Amino acid sequence: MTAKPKLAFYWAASCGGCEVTITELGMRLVDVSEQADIVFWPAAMDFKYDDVRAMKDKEIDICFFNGAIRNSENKEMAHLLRQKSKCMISFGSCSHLGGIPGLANLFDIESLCQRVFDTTPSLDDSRGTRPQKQTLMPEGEVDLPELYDQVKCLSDITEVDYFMPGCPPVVDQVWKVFTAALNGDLPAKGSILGVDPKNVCDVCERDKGEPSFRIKEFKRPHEVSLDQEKCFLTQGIICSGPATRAGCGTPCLQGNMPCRGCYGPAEGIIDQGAKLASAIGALIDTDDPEKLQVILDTMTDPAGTFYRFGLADSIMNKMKYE
Amino acid sequence: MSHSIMIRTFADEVKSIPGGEHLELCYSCGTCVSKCMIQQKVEPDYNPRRLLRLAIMDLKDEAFKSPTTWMCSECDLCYQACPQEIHISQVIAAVKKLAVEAGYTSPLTPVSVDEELCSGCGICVMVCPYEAPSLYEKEHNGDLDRLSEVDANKCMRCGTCVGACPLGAIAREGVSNTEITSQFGYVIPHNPLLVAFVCDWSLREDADVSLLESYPEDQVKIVHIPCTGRIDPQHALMALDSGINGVLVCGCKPGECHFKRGNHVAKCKISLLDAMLKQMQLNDKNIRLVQIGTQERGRIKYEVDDMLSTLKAPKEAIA
Amino acid sequence: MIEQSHQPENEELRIGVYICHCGSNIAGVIDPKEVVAFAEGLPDVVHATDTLYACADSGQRLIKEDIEKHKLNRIVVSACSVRMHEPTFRGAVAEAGLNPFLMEMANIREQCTWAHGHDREGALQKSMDLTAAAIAKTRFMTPLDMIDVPVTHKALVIGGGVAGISASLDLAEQGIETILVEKEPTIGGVMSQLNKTFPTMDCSI
Amino acid sequence: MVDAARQPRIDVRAFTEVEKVEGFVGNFKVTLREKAKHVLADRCNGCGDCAKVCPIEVPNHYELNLAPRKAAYVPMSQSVPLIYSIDLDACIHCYKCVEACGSLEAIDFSQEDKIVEEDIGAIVVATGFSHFDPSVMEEYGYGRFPNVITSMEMERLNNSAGPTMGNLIRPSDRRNPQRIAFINCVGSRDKRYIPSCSNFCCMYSIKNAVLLKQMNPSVDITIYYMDIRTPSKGYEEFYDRAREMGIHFIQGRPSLITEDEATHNLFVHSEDITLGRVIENEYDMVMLNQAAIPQPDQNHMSSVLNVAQSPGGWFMEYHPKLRPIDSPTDGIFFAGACQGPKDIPSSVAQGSAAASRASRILLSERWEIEPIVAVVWPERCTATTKGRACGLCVKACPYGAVVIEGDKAAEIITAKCHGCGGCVAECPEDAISQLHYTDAQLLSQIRALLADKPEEKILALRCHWCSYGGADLAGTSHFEYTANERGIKVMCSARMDSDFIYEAYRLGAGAVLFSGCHPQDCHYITGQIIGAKRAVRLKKIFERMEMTEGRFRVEWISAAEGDKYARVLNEMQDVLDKMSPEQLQEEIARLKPEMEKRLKRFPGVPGVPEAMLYSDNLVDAILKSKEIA
Repeated sequence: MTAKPKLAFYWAASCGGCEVTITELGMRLVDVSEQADIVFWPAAMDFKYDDVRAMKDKEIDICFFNGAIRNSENKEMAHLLRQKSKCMISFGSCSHLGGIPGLANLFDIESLCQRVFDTTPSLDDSRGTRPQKQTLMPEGEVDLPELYDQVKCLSDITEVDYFMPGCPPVVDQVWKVFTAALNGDLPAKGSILGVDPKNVCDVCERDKGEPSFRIKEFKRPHEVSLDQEKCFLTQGIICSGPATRAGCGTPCLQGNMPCRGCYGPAEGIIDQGAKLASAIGALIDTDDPEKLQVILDTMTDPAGTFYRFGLADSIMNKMKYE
Repeated sequence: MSHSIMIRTFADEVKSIPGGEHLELCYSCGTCVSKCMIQQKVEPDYNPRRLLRLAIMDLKDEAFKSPTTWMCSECDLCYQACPQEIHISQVIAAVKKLAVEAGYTSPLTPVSVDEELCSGCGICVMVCPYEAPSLYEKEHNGDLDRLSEVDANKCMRCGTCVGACPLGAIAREGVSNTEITSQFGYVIPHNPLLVAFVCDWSLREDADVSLLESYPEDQVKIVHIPCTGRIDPQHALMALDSGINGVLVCGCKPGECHFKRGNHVAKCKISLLDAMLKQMQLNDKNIRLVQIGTQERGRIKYEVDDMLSTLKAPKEAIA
Repeated sequence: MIEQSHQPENEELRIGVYICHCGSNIAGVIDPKEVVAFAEGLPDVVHATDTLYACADSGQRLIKEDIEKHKLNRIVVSACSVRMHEPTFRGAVAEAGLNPFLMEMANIREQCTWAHGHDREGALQKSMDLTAAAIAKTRFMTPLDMIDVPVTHKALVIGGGVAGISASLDLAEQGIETILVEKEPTIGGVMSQLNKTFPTMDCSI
Repeated sequence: MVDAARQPRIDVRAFTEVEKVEGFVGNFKVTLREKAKHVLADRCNGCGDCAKVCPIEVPNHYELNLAPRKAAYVPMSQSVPLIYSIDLDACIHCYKCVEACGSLEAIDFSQEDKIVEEDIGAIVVATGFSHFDPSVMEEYGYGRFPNVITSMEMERLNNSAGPTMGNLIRPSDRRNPQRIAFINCVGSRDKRYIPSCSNFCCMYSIKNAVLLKQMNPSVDITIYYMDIRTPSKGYEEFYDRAREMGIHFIQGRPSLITEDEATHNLFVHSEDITLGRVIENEYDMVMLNQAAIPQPDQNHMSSVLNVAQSPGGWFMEYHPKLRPIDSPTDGIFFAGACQGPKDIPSSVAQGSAAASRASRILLSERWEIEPIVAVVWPERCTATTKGRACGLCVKACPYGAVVIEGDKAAEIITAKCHGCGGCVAECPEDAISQLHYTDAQLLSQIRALLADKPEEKILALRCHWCSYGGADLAGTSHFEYTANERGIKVMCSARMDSDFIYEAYRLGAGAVLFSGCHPQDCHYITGQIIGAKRAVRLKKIFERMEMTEGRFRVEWISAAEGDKYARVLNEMQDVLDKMSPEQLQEEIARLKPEMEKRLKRFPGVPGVPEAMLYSDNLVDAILKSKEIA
């Protein structure tokens, strides 16, 4: 009997949602643990980094790495796990495209810190706190992870074998990938796993747009009573579905919320936000520059909307940081 | 009280279609012909005045076969200029409607839809100024697949749908995604300072076209597009990313778009892109949209020179 | 002061009715003979006929002869607008010795056949009704005399351009005192601003 | 010009405007405003010394602002009369002119406008025309491209008496242009601006082309045209001459002019229709042949003179073929372009024609006017019945032709009465009648018109001057409208008695139109206002009766608004079509007693009982006769 494959799970800069997805496998996790050994999973069990460091290179068969690279700890662990794993899977939107943390790249680090430590409404008053690299504890001076001025995707700093998008990746797709991985059925390296062909619109059941439909005003979902049957765009709600890869099973749409784009750009799209701007920009109804500005002003945060999950992976991001 | 008018002639038929009523007001002054750029740029036999004449003289077959019937893109520049206030494009549309009913088909090659890529998202249906695309359902592996199809008699080849299609499922010969991206950027060893996406209709004067073409390749690369509605902000970003310093999008002045609204589409897209670049604290001046009026002879050279002289790499401008 | 004149007591009304074809202008839409037949059935109409051109010499002569022949004392002409030919027909009946204000016109051209060219039946009905209304009016018409007023022998010409100067000269040369008013500081108008004028290419001033 | 000044019986009053015209044929009273020139006409000898010393220069409007003039000026050296003016808007009060004038003492800064009244027998209106401003046609760039000029600017630029002494230069660089394009029909024959043909421009541009070619045979001239219209004697031959001289003619209306920014040369884009090909030619200068338009103050003059305007704004003649010189008002005549664009020969001919029409009156001792005046039945006036005249007739009369002396019944001064009929309709006792438009006459007409299927009919009361003319124009233009209209004519909306309208509804009329002139066009000064007040009252009454909206309609339709007349009637037909026959009959029946109540006193009017009796018979005869026919 061959040894059971070894699995590792790690979370870098992320919310933990990806970890929850794995726990959502529920009883199926038992099947997993029968077929494989989970050797590292800090979110669920007590493992130390030193345990990983003690492993041989490539000892881990598959590492599921979620979260973006925000600080030196994320980066160090990414390199370490890469070294110890045969197969590295970039798991979830943050690791894949930067995700929500990636939106921090719209700002410089100082203004982010100001917001967090000085001007957040929940603060009574600012104490001018800033993250430090070293801090003095009773036990002595401790090194703290360094905050980077840029959020990166996992693939930006290390080689990644597979990508698995989603915020979080939906549980059925996770199970499919687990099964495939355990059965050794993974496709060619570099592939995107746990996804379906084409875009969200392809699987969306809603009534599509009519000829000559134009958007006169952008609205946010809470501002209107949304029609369950009609395409969100025709209701003036920005939906990222056209530029977003299918695979999620459309839980948002079924919950009567527009697609937010977490599965990343569909095949053939180079830059998700720019493509969305190209598709949705073509729907704006105006021939008057002033009116156009008024319509654009109804969109509070275009970059945050079109690049909600993909900013750190965008061309604009490259232009800014390279 | 309405009086039904007897339809005896082809001219009567045209006049009975809404928009065709004023056919016989035409006194053949030729304003429409010279206001329009189709004869000058594309088709020497294109002549709205003559089409109206063919209709008035009941020369039905010739009217149906005339390129004018099929090539009018309803930009309505001639309507604004017509001293008889004839809505010429609607008269032509009336002739075209009769031609289609009589089984004639457009000689133009429409945009094509790749069924393998199309997701049936309906964006093309919404953006087309001519209502050419529509969605239909087709059986595919036992499922009904929703797909877009294009009415060849309606498509005017502006490419607005090509620019908007998220999956690159729609192509128009000459300006498919690959045909555009192969002209500059990552694939080219030495990129120019400036890439200019130039709408073929925005430069009325031949003199201006030759002026633009006189720039050396290492300074300005011209990408010809049928309409600025075709542009894709992705391509602009790719250009900058690949080391080109500036992107100029050159289209027609508001109200003068050859394809009804492509210039507005371009304005919307570029405005959105500008807004995002600003949010990203990047210099939005390196992507510029200019909209040139029919009377603005020589402006393109001024705009290109101005841009060349002020070009800065986007990163230098980070605040 | 003018007195309200009255119809002579017990005057027998003898109305003559003329329906004009006006070539095809009227007859191209309605059949004037049908209106004639209709008019013949109305009270006090002693003579009704159609005529190709009522305003032509022959038409006027017909009316004048009929007045004599049928002893007509009211005339109705269904033809064109009063703005066109009322003076003509007033003149015609006056020449036949009838008071011109005993003639009434019905406008069945401008306000009927020309305006309802595609509704022949409607136009016919309207022609009949308009003719009947004119007949009805003549029943209560009385002879009237023109009012005589004095004349000031002085002309005013407004505008000192080429037309105004020409009018002023012609008036003055007939011995009429003429005031020529021009709002600009000089007369001459547009003409004086022109260089030579066509077709003789002579100087404009 | 000089002849006019020399002719002793012509009193030239330049710098003078007509303020008011009252009265009637043979007896007009005209108020003139002689504008202050600040120079005494009887002292100024035209020497021009004042202008020589005047330090102020302003653009000379007479030279199309291409040249300056002084604040002390005559517009041109050949001005008639040659009397200088001081332009106070420009004057800085340095009084150098006073000094220069010296002992002549012709300059008087205290001079003010003078109001003069004149008794006039007949009036010739020859107010001329103005020019279309081509700067609104952006496609030709006038006002933006310096070398695009108008035809009037061209006149001054090649005139030896003009600012360049006849040396034609182009404004951008003062060079002599070698290649010149003329564009015809700029603004004219253009539904967006002036739909009509301006009559003389074809010949006019040929004239200028010939002139320029004569001055400099090497100049290259192209005329862009749609049609060349040379209908008068000698004109076609002149056109031939121009072609032989080598002037180019291109049939094709230019759609666009562009300019080279550096050279200011112009590119004219047009189709050469004969070739069917788009052409683009370069020129040094382009002349736009502007459309002729009515004078800017034509509307004002139309109100002052009380004459109507045709579509397009020109003064409207009595009849385009038969009485082209007469205005609809007896004693007022039109000459020249104020009635429509005309060339010089036609204007001169019309001046003579107008003089001849006017002298018919002016050379007569007396003149006859129509006796359609008001007359009073003194026994019905409240002065007689109640001992005191109510005076409503006096208030209604725009001419002061109704007088009440002491306790005597109202009396009409016939010479002053214009016959609008306002007092007739306003008299609450029905004590006044109008000759030729008596209640009995109008009532019998109404009953005859509504004899057959009244519920389908639209009774249209129209005034003689405007709405009847509008209805005529609808017909002349073949604007088709419902044949259910039944028109009746009175002289003015002031005559449209409420009783006629009640009677029409009592008889079961489907709808009634109350239509007269626009207030400013009224032929009887304030007649329309009297009619309009009554119409508003009636409207309210019918509203209270809950009559279906649109069955009574009040519209002001001018003689030029044939399209409006047709539209209004068709809209009224739509109102009737929207009601079911039962609904309409029910409403007519419901309102009949209301109408009868209001018509209580009507049968007491002299003539009305007879008219009622007569028309009852007539209605029977009409129905029977229609059946047979």
